Amino acid sequence: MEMKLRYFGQLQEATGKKEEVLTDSFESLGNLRNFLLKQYPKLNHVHFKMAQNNKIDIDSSPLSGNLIDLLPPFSGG
Amino acid sequence: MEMKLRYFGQLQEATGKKEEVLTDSFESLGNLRNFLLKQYPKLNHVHFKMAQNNKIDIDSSPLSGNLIDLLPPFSGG
Amino acid sequence: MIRKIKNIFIEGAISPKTIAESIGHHQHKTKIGAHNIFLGQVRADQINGKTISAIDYSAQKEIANQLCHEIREAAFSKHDLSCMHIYHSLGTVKAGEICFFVFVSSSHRPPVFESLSEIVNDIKEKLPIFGKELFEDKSHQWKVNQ
Amino acid sequence: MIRKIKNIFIEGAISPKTIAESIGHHQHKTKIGAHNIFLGQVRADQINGKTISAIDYSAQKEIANQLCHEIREAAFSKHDLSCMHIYHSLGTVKAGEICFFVFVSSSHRPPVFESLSEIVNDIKEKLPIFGKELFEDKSHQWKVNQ
Repeated sequence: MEMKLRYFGQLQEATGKKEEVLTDSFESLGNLRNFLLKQYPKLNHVHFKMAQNNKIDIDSSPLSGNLIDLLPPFSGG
Repeated sequence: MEMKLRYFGQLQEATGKKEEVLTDSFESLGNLRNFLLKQYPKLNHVHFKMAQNNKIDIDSSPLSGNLIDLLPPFSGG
Repeated sequence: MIRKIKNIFIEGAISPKTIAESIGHHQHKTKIGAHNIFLGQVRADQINGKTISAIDYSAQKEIANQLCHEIREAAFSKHDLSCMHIYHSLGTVKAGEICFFVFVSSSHRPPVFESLSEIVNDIKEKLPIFGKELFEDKSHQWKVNQ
Repeated sequence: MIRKIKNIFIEGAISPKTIAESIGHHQHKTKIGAHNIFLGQVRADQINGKTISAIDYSAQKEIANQLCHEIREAAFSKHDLSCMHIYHSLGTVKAGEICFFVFVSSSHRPPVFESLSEIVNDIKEKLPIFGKELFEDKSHQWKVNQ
């Protein structure tokens, strides 16, 4: 399965990327998180939430989306 | 002593006057109030505060001002 | 800091343009992070089949401005505010138009939220301002604040 | 009533003129008696001797608009509001300019005072919006909400 990952805010600096397409498969969002933390060690310094298919989701959820967003702390307003 | 009385809002309708000058003297604001309630019976239908020399004052205060304002219920905003 | 007693009264309705200008004047005050604005608008209430078309406001201006000054000073003492602007209409304000404008600013949110309702409520309760509600048929009644 | 999901995002700063137009649009809504407006303004904070000159905002817009819709619907259910307008900037907003605009209206005061701070706080807390604080020397840091 292909999925597009998008990095928001300071996560673009931590990964050096705005987005990328992965073909690996992961059971859960948490598994994907662990993979990315190894791939991009700088991600360990920022808390981030994950969303799949435009919904913020918890790490224990099965990874079923093909659009995954990594969201650093919110600072609107 | 001369004093100017000013009637605000609906008190202008109750008295038929915007202002008038009295030369009688009264010991307290309360005494003046009682005089006016007799003079203008319609004033009995409206609660009003009194001010002397641009300060809202209580009925037991000695009447010392030469500008007396009669203020019906406030309804700003 | 001793502040002068300001005149809060404006003849007629307070226009959206006046409000915009007031907001715009704060662009050079770059320590401000939060503004909170209250606007009172004249309602076309229906009473016994008649509709209010306007309110004609009058006031004992000297007392109102003095008491408003005291409310303003108390709010500045109690809350960490950068600035405060208060205006109230005199004369005729039509239904749908704005008659009351209170504007507070601070570096952060909490002071503006905490102070604004207090100031608005105090002004409505304490200032000798009188609203004559005019019906479309030229009859009237005197406004009562709840 | 089912309301559509609205796009809250505006490119660049929110001008006082935009705010005035939004206020003016309520003149025909003559059941409204009270408006309450929150404005967020970019502060020129000083950090280690450097001054913030602007904030560059980005967002996950789909999620932000969906969550804002939920905040809006919850506020309409909980409070007796006539209308609600919410806008947030994207892109660069200079210090002193307005980046966030929340506007609630009701017949009477209590619902606007009770709802506005809840809505503002919810939006700041829940919406995936990201502020990049730009210093005058072109360096930057990422905004942190308290």
